[in-house]
Amino acid sequence: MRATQSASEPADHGPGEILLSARDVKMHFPMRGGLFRTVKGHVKAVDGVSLRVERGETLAVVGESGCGKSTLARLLLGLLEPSAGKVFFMGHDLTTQKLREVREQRRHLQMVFQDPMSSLDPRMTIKNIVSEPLVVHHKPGRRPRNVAVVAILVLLFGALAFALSILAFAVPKVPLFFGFLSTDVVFPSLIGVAFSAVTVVSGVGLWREGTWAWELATIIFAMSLVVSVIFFSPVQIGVTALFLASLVSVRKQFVSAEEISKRVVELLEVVGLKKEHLNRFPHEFSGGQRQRINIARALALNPDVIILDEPTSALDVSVQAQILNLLMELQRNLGLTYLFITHDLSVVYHIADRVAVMYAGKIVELGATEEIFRNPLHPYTKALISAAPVADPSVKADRIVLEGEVPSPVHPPPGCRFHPRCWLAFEPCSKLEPELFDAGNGHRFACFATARDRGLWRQTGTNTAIDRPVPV
Amino acid sequence: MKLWEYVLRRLLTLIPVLIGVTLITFILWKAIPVDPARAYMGPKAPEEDVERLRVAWHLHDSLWDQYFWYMGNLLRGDLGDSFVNKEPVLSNLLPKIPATLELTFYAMLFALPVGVYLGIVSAAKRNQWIDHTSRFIAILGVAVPIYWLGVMLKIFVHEDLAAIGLNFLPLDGRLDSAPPATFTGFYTIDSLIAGDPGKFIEAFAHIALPAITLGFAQLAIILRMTRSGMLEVLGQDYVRTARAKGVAEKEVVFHHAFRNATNSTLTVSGLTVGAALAGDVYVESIFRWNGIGQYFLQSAQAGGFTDLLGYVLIVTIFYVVANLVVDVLYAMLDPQVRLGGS
Amino acid sequence: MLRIEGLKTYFHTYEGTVKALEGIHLEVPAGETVGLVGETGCGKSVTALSVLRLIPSPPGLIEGGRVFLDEPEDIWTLRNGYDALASERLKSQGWVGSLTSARVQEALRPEIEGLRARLAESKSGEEKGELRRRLQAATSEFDILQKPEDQMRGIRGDKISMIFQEPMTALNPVFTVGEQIAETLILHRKPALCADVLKSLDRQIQARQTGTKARRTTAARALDRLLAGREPATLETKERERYAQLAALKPTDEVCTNCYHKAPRLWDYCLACGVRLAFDPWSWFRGRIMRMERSLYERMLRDPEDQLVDFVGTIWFLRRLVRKRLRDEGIRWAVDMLSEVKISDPERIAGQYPFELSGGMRQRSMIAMMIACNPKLLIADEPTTALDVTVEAQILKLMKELQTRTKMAILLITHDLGIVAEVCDKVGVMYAGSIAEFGTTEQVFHRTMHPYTNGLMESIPRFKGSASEERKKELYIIKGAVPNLLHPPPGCRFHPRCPRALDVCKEVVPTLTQMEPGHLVACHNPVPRVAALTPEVAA
Amino acid sequence: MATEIEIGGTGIARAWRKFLQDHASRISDLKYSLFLFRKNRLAVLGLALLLATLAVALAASVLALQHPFYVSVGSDLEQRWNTDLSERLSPPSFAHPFGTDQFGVDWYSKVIYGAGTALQVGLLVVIPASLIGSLLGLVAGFKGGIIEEAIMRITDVFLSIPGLILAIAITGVLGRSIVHVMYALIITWWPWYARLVRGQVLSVKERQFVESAKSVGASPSRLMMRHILPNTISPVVVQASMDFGYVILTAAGLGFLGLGAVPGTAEWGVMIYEGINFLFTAPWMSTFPGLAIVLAVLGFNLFGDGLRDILDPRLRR
Repeated sequence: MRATQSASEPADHGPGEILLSARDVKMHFPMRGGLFRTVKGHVKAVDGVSLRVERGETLAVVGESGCGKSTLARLLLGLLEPSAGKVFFMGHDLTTQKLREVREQRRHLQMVFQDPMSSLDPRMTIKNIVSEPLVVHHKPGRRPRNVAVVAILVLLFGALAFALSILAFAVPKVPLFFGFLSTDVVFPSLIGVAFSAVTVVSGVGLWREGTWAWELATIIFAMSLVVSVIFFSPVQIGVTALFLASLVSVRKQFVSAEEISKRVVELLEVVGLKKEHLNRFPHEFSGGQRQRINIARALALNPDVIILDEPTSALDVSVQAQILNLLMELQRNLGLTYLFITHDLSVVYHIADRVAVMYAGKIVELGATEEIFRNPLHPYTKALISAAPVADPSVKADRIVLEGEVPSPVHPPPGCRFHPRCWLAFEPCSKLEPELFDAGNGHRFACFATARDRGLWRQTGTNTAIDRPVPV
Repeated sequence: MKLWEYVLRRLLTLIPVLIGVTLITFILWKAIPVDPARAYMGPKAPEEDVERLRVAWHLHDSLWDQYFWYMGNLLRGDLGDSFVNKEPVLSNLLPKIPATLELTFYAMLFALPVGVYLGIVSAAKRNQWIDHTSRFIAILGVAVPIYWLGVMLKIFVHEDLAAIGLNFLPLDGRLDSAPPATFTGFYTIDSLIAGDPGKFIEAFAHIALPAITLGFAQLAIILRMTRSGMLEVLGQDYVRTARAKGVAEKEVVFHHAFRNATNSTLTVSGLTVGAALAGDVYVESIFRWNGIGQYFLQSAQAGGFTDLLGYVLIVTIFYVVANLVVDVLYAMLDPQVRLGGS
Repeated sequence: MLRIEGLKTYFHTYEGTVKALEGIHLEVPAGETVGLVGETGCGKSVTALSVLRLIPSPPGLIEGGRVFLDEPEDIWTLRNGYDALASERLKSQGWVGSLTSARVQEALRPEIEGLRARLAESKSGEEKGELRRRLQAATSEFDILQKPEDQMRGIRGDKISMIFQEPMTALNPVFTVGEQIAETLILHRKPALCADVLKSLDRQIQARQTGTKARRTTAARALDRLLAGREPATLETKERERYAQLAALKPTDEVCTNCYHKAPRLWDYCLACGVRLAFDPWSWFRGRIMRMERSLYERMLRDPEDQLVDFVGTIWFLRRLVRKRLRDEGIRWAVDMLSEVKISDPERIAGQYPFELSGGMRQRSMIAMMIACNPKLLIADEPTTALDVTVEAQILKLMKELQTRTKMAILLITHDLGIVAEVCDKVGVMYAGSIAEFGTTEQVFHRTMHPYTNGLMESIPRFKGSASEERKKELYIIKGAVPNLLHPPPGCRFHPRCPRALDVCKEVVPTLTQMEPGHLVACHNPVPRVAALTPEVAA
Repeated sequence: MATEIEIGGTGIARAWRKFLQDHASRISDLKYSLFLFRKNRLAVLGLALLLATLAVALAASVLALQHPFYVSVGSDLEQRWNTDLSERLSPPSFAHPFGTDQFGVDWYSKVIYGAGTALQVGLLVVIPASLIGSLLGLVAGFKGGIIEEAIMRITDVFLSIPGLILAIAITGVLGRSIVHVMYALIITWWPWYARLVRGQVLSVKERQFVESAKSVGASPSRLMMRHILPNTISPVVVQASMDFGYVILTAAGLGFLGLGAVPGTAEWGVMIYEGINFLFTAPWMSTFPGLAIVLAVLGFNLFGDGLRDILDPRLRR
């Protein structure tokens, strides 16, 4: 196994290797308002979350809208910089390292987004979309020599053209060729400046091996070849032809090589799509098929952990079943680890090994799925489970219907955030923030009332200081 | 509480913009190809008088000092002397402002109600004749240049009406007879105050043609924007809810939908003020209407640099203030902004 | 209460005609909740919009079928007879497809003339009643699809009302919640509102006679004046009683100086002592205005479509005379409606704009708006899909309570089978524009007979009732995808995806046949869950 | 690879067929766009008018009856037409379809050559203005922070002066010549593009496929070039094609005010101006150049509208 377990994390259960973990992560978005854009307050989207994901398991994060589960996903993925706390992936701390470093680490951690409609670029074919991760992480060691040479050549040509057109501004007025307009050479030189600026940009791009740069450079030199043929200046024709030849010679380096498109076809077959879908555009696919393309893209760099942000909530029941089956099958064959974010309890029960219930930016209950569904300890989890409608009329559950709405993340209620809506709330709940009490074999919950009933927490005289849990 | 904060922030962003405008006029002042002092004094004037003028205008100081001197004058309201008649530019402009305002007012009076009404009805009654005609007017309004429209109106109105003997519609100037006692500077209103209906009819006849010419371009813009605003609103869910409540179609369109579309209509009427100021130059030169537009044109043709730049400043301030007023109205009408939306 | 027969709606677009609804049969009895379930694109929302005739007319068109609203039982039985006769005649003329009122009336023209003639000469009241009932049955009087637009407008919001899915955009952002609810009331309950307005006007005019004047002061200032520095204990009995009243109020509340009771915010006279509160010199002039208003409201009460009132309403500044008091009264009723849907502090909410409320609160005010005239039928198009689970439970509980109290029928449209199981009494499963299966929740969930419903039931991950070893297993999948309604597959539209498809399924469109009392299935080869009874063809 | 064997045939044919297969969906996309365009009758009319103006401008020497010659005055070249006083102010006839002016110059040929001038002005204003504006808008939208604030403030300043007033001021200061008109129009037109592109970049940056590309590890420059740029081009193209018409209209306007070309040149604005003092005796002098402007501007405008409907992904489905 590549990563050793960093000593600082207490491994409190199971020998399973910790792949992804967060320690007391906080994310407070500054809210700017008022006259001078002063910071008025903070949206405490995620407020102190500790989480561990082991290899091969599916951890589900459940919560209602506004509880911060999507923000947590982006934090774990390293897309967002946490305000406090640390995120470890395979032992490496994602928060402190440089962006380039982190991007290298992150290839084994991918994400599937919620809305299949807007998570695919409408202007790109499926082949480019799925192959993008491969192309981006395609850097073999050193930059090959011929690419470097071509890049420098293009750069020089661009700089030369730029200098020439700046000079041209000073040239006195000369009658313009195609009309009676006697105009100074402002306009051709203006266009010349723009042309050379774009060439310089593509030169730099080539140096940094951006495939877009290669395409841009080819387009520019093709255009200039056409222009030079029209105005028949042999010198210009020769130069552009030379450049085009050198660019084509470097083609292998940039344009998706043979094995990349082979890999893409492979990936499409794995997620159940066919080869002829390769060159289609996203708007020609149904919601379910698009989500399969998302999954194919996530599998491109054969990651170890995939974070799924509500992958099936935008889909119909029958399509949702297909995607869930696909995910379970992939987990079995490729040994993937999932962090599954959703608000639908029946999906959680069906697919998750462990469940973390989130409320207003904090984890209120954590444990094995069976344990949580059979014997929920936190009142919010109880309410959530009882409120969720079940597709079986004979099961007449006695519904616990909560009053009020999810609290605002800007001014969360003091102490335990659920106390305004909780029917078990008693005196310390509105003063102290409960920590995650351990109820045995990994089942943890953050509620004073339940802890008190199970003898894990005694109310001291002063009611303010929290007494260490009495060893059971 | 939220409203005045919104207004204050809008005012604050205005200051850098105005300073920027003065920068542009200053750059234009420096970009004059000929030597301004010589142009002002005329070719025959002796060299030392011209030199004294150059010193008076701080032409030899560093750029920064010139700019601060220029700003100093501006803040004191002195836009410099006009190259044409050597009097302060401001004193040339002020008496002419009411003429242009009157013209713009009547143009707006013609364009706004017609544009808004056609916009609403054509959005409500899609693909019926009213929709096609208003779309045709909108396209014509954009494609037909104001100056050409003015000329054509002059030709046809004069030609046809003369044919049927109705050519009483005057084609030039604001008034043939002596202007009434100036109280507001608006001939139409002054004549009413002076209680002289004959004069009012004459003044109104004079202003009819120019106002329609100027108004037509604005009408097209307002119609197009109201129509697109209405179409967007009519697609919203709450319009369907209103219908589900049993509200009559006319009530849904005019009460529910238009109330939301007023926001986009307001912002566009701010825009049309700009179009009016611009169109005004054409209309005044065609109908020989001596407002500030014609003054600006003559100074541009005759090379009156200071009055040229002075006019730009005044018009920009007027345009910016108009847009600010429109924004504040927009904020007041839209409860989301008034009561503290983000 | 609501009976849909053979409803057919097509959308004529550039690419061709989308056959959205292909003959819908549905019954929603009073006091019951009927669920309409189906995946995206099966046409469940189109059904709701067709019933209310809110389909946008350029692309969409209701081709056929009838929708009966509030049709008494005896008329229904009579109509069955006539319908059979009419469809037989139409078949003889080679017409196939669902009956529409126009075609029925045409086919039964001789009978209808005969009835009208006999009705004209008949004398005795009882015989007249019988003939009139037979006439209503023949001309399918209660079919709302044939009603002219203004009559239909009278029904929308009054007899049938509808709530929508997106609470965020379903309320008009520029009007307060109170105004929007008041609008429904003004539209449909104008006479009752006018009566109230007249009552309050009379009280005000009568209060003017008494001439006693009083002013509004805040409770705090009244308290200071009452105590005038003395100790509360030392007050006489009468003053102590007043002191108790004042102390109970919030310091900022307004009080009527005459009787020290809380002065109402919206009315300009004190409820308790009827004394006019606002003191202004124009009192004579206001008196005249009030009398004029009173006469206007009088006319409005007698005839809501009164010409004079409409004319006054059109003049811009006079409009206040006819509208303002009505709107205030409407808002007062709206506040009562808001409290009925269990919104705390309804008076404040009535004055707020939709964007200031949370999702759940908005959906409640939407419900308040739509049940203001206690409709006979409430159509709910995915009311809780955009809400969180806990808030969803609150809304569903509220709808259940409202139904038990007002006996209204609810047509609940959703894609979530869980909600249907919890809330609905009967269920209709829709697929590609037609009803696949209809029955009580018990029958459809436990004795599922249509292959599509069966497939749906098995492809849902469950947790409450199911045993633990079910977890992590392969879910059942209905192969293929929802058909494109531009060129739907021939015969039964599910046959390309149906594991039990037979040859007959490819040609013949299955009709709803009754497998067991109340349980209808549209399938040639249903899952054999119950001894097949004699298949009567549903009308 | 399976696809290789399937295609077979000679090298070039094989490459061509592979190219077709790779881009099959792009081609079908194109066909669908043409189908959409053909259905929009107004857009087809616009395209026809546009092509007509272009043809007239290019084939001016063939179509026109009289031809100008050029005389260099000072540093500029000026256009001269040979006059024929006997034909002075003759109404539209077979010999002179649009009549003649006070010097007897055939007005029809002048309008024909006017088309060439108008298109040149349009081309030499729209291309630089859109290039500069889009570049600045791109940088502002993508970089954000101080740079965006600075660029946007400058754009606000330019946009707070009504376009025509600024143009008149510039031409007034620099002196009358059609080249100065072009400078003035470029200066007044680039801010519109800056604001449009910046808004577009900001809205595309918020979309989820940019975030998912970032999560895959795409570098900022790749995000810019591969995802954001392709999605911002289509509104700019639509705006440019409509602005072509407005530029022609405004340039002619400046000519009409006597700030553009020298009287006597074949420029529509100046021709309308010359027609004013013979308004009632020779009305045709002002009518025909105006009509030409209307047709040209209408063409560009309708074509632009048609283009917007095709390029806007929402409207396609």
